[in-house]
Amino acid sequence: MTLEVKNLQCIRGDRELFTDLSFQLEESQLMMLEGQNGSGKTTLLRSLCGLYLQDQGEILWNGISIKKQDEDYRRELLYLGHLNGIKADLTVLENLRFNATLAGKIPSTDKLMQALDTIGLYAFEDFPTSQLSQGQKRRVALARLLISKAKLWILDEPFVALDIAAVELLQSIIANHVDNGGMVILTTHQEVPLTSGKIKRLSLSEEQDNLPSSAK
Amino acid sequence: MTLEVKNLQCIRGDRELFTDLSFQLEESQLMMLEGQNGSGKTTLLRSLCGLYLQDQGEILWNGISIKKQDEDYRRELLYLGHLNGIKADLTVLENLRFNATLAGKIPSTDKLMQALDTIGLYAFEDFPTSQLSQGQKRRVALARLLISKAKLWILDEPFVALDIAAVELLQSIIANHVDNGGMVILTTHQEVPLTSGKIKRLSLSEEQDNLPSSAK
Amino acid sequence: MMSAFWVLLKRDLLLALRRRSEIFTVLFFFLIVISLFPLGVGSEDATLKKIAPGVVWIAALLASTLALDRLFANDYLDGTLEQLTLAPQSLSVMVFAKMIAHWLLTGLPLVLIAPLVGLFYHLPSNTIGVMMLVLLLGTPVLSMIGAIAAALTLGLRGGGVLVSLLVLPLYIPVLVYGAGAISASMVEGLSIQPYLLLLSAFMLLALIFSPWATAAALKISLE
Amino acid sequence: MMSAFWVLLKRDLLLALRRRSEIFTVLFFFLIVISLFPLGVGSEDATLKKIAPGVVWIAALLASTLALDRLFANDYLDGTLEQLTLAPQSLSVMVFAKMIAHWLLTGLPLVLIAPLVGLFYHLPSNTIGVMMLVLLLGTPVLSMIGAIAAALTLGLRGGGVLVSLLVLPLYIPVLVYGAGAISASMVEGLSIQPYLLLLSAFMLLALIFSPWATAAALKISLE
Amino acid sequence: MSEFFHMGGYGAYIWSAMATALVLMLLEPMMLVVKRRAVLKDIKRIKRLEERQNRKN
Amino acid sequence: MNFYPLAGKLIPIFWLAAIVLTAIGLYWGFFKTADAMDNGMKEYYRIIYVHVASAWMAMWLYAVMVAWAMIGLIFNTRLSFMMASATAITGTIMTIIALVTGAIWGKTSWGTWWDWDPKLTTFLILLFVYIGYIALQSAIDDTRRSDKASALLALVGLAIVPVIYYAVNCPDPNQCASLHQESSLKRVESNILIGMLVTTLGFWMYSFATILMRARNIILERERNTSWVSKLNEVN
Ligand code: HEM
Ligand SMILES: Nc1ncnc2c1ncn2[C@@H]1O[C@H](COP(=O)(O)OP(=O)(O)OP(=O)(O)O)[C@@H](O)[C@H]1O
Ligand SMILES: Nc1ncnc2c1ncn2[C@@H]1O[C@H](COP(=O)(O)OP(=O)(O)OP(=O)(O)O)[C@@H](O)[C@H]1O
Ligand SMILES: [Mg+2]
Ligand SMILES: [Mg+2]
Repeated sequence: MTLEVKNLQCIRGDRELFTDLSFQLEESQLMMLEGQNGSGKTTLLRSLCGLYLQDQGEILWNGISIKKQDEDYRRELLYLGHLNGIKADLTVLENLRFNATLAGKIPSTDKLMQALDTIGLYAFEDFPTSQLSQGQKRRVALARLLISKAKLWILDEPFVALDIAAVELLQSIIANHVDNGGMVILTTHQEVPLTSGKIKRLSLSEEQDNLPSSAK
Repeated sequence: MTLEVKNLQCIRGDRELFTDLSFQLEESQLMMLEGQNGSGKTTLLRSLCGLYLQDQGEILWNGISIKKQDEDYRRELLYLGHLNGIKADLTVLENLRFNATLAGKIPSTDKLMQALDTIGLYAFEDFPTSQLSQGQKRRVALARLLISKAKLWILDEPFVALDIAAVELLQSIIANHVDNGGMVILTTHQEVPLTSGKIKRLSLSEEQDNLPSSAK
Repeated sequence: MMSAFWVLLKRDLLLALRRRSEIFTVLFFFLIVISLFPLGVGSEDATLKKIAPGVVWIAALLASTLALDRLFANDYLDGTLEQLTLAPQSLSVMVFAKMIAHWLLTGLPLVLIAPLVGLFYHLPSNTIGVMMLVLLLGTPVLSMIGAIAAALTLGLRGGGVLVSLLVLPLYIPVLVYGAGAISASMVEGLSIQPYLLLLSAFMLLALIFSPWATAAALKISLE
Repeated sequence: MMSAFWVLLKRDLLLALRRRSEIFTVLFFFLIVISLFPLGVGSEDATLKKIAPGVVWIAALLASTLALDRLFANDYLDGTLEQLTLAPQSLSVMVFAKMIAHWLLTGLPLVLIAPLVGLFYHLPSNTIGVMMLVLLLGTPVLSMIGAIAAALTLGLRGGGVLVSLLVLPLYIPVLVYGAGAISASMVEGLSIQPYLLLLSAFMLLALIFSPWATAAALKISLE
Repeated sequence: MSEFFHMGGYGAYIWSAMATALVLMLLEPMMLVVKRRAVLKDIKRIKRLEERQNRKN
Repeated sequence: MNFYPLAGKLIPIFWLAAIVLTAIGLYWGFFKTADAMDNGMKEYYRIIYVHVASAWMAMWLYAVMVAWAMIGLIFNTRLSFMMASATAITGTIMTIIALVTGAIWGKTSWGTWWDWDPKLTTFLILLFVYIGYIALQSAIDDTRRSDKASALLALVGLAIVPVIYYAVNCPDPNQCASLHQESSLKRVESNILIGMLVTTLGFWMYSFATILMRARNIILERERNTSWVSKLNEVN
């Protein structure tokens, strides 16, 4: 399985975020996306998910454009953005079960509880997520990683709001996924040593300065 | 000027987050609040602002309880929480001007533009904040620090979503404030070297385990 | 595919009915709206009978509109909507589940409480039956049209005007024929069948087009 | 202190203008409610005149309720509300600014559109004048009472319906005397002065109490 | 006797009014007792948990 | 917390009083009174015993609820908030009984279940106000917030409910000067009056009993983690 990006271009408003961006990602590879605030990392990641339509270029999954096979592609995809994607009024367990079912599998409660335990939410399963702290909310969102069967993980600043122990845990989860043949694309502004697999780095900010074009 | 906390206790739901918490903060002091996710850092900071009423204990500003002098205290206070407190439909400049006016001073546009420039939003002043990236939004919120006259800054994970350059910039802003006789209380899960003033550390998580009491 | 439909329907109902008391909240809300009119308009028997059709439909419109926010806005703000569009399921099916949940929570209670309206407004019993029937046919259309509007206005600036200008008038035919049928049922010798046929036609049209249109609108809004 | 008042008022108006769809939704809702009744009731002159006062007021009540959600909910979600409570200004003053903005955006348009109602319902011109006057006196009370309920229900699920449940019964006095004044103006020889006096008294009471009560409610809700 | 229940033709109304009151006023305390039992059960559960915890420590 | 055991001792006493008084009142009402009233009402007037008793209780309990809420807000005592919410539900049930028995009465004497007359309308609105209070309270998880928020709502109700009452009873202020509601109690025969008053007293006792029971439940639920609760006899 491969993700291939060819000559991608994204324009937001009157700013060209990136042009002619091409790369390829294979199994057991991890790609770190780098760039300063506003350089277009989130935009790129959302384009890769098909949430944002690029202005030019192509995104291919196993050689076929993701536009032409969206359900097949989406089955292999797990995206975690700046927003946690959890409902404040549902309990931790309900949220996780809903997210898992949506992704296509109907997991047993045992498995879900185990995932919550691993992610550090033991005994919180019946709390409405509105009553959790910022970092605990993020953990609920991250628990999806533990029960997901998706090949390609796209993670937008996953370490935000996590405490040190949780950052380490998440790193090992990611490393594990890569070791098992998964693919990960992630961004982070924090220094985290990700030691596994073949790390690729892609930097967005060098390509151009950070001003809206009207100011150039 | 001093902030004094005496025997503070906070209970959320049926969990005791902290009891008998006491400390004192003087001018030119910076306090780092530490603790794992869900240990009650945000709750403590909100209590210090008067946004959450503690169950027991007292918070004194210059020796007087903050409940008895709220406008005087609030004039000296700047709080930045997990939420940015900016309106998505207003432009960057409008947001900053509104926030500054609310804090009691009506700043000149020049001064505002200069603050935006410093914080790395040069030429973005007419963008609606909904069109900014995550980190840029955070910068809009942080720009308040540059025009504030408040003595006491209470910052809840201010480094989140910022890129490396911005983290450094923010550190120098904080250091500057402390050097000029200001007081800062902040939390962060990221390792940042804050070298100025006399750094105090307060740790919340040791005091007790992290489970809801129904599971104890 | 069906599992996503059911799980989403269940989730939306669960969210709304987190506590049992919320079902009662909706029912009492209707009761209040219904009892405001006699206070404002006066309580003569003839007047009450005349305004009854309008009143129930306004209650329906209001309930449907009040809850539109819940349909997508919350999901948009907390990021669940983007997760929905990324799920390996057809978005129209999921949207349809959300519409049904919306109707179950805002339309159905009104159908159920219609007999009480009859009591309060001294309506004959066959009119009460007709009222329940047209509400059953018409309120789903309100939910479905509302969903299109809600999806289009999601996170939109300024442009929303045009949308509400386009979509809100679409409510009017439903309201007119819905209220018309109830009025007709109180007049000796008038057939209500044409009204019912029209309402069914609206429902059919809405069923065919709205899930698709709403899904398209959502994709546009999310970009 | 005044600067906070003005800057907040200006901001809320600016925000609404950026998102014009919201103003239009309220106006449209009002118009649909108004035009639904003649359709159901038939267009006899006498009936129309009879129900006009009640219908206008109920439409105003419901329209005002519809927009209550927006009063604080958005500010709550993006954190600006907590910044407001932390500003070194009196919260009641700021809350008052928000109430005024709410009225300018939901009450005033209704006052301005009242002549259209007169047209639809064949009202005499002096009645239209009275209608505008009582709407001018009464709708601010709606905004002010509504603000208390909106503050109390901040961030609760079931938002819109719950607020209406709390607030609609409290609107009844305004409804009764507002509609009463319009009806009285159509009867030869009846004075509408007592109605106006009562409505003014309500307004005065609301002016005194509601900013304070709303500020208290906000503080309770934000904890 | 049956005349008493007949109440001059109004029996159905009178007794249904009485029955409404009676039923509601019996239902309320019954639900309160049920609720009380549930709460007590929960308290006992918490206590059991605590005791086990104490024994472990 | 010595309220809890005290209430526990009082509840049986109130229950006994409630049953005895209501039974006496109804016995008197059914067996010691004529089959028709002076004003032509037939046997169906006997609904009055439960109808009036519950109607009065509904109004009284509203006042009690507001009083507790106010005490709670002023002195910040948690027990008062609990008493306020305990009172609200019994008040609601009384309101429902009054409405239903009233509707039945209306069917017998006016031939219609419901009419928009001021007294009935006032009661319907009272029901809405009760429901609003309960709905707000049950919509908030945090007990601290729900106590205070619903108390504030009750306070707002205290200011507005009298105005609503006035507006509903006198929709035309031009004629309000002549508004003078004569209590029909004066026209009622004294035997009926005795039955009514004793039943009402029974209902008062019933209300005390249920309110105390509910208050005890609320206390237990909120304090279930405290040591005094785990030392109670009930749980050992
Ligand atoms: C459908 C509802 C109701 C009907 C049909 C109804 C009917 C009646 C009738 C016919 C009487 C006999 C006394 C008289 O003629 O004045 C009566 C008495 C009374 N009703 Fe109702 N009623 C209803 C609801 C209520 C409600 C909601 C209240 C609440 C205040 C209420 C309060 C009273 C009281 C206090 C009396 C005792 C006589 C007095 O003091 O005026 N009723 N009712
Ligand atoms: N609204 C609420 N109701 C009840 N409990 C809450 C509420 N908000 C937070 N809590 C609880 O209080 C505890 C402390 O939360 P707080 O937000 O203060 O943690 P924190 O130290 O800031 O954590 P983080 O590092 O994740 O931001 C959490 O365990 C949470 O479960
Ligand atoms: N909805 C939008 N409309 C127009 N422009 C937008 C929109 N969202 C983002 N942009 C612009 O696109 C640029 C890139 O944004 P993006 O969110 O991709 O940055 P990022 O690299 O993820 O930054 P960060 O590190 O702060 O998250 C920003 O400069 C922003 O101004
Ligand atoms: Mg980003
Ligand atoms: Mg925190």
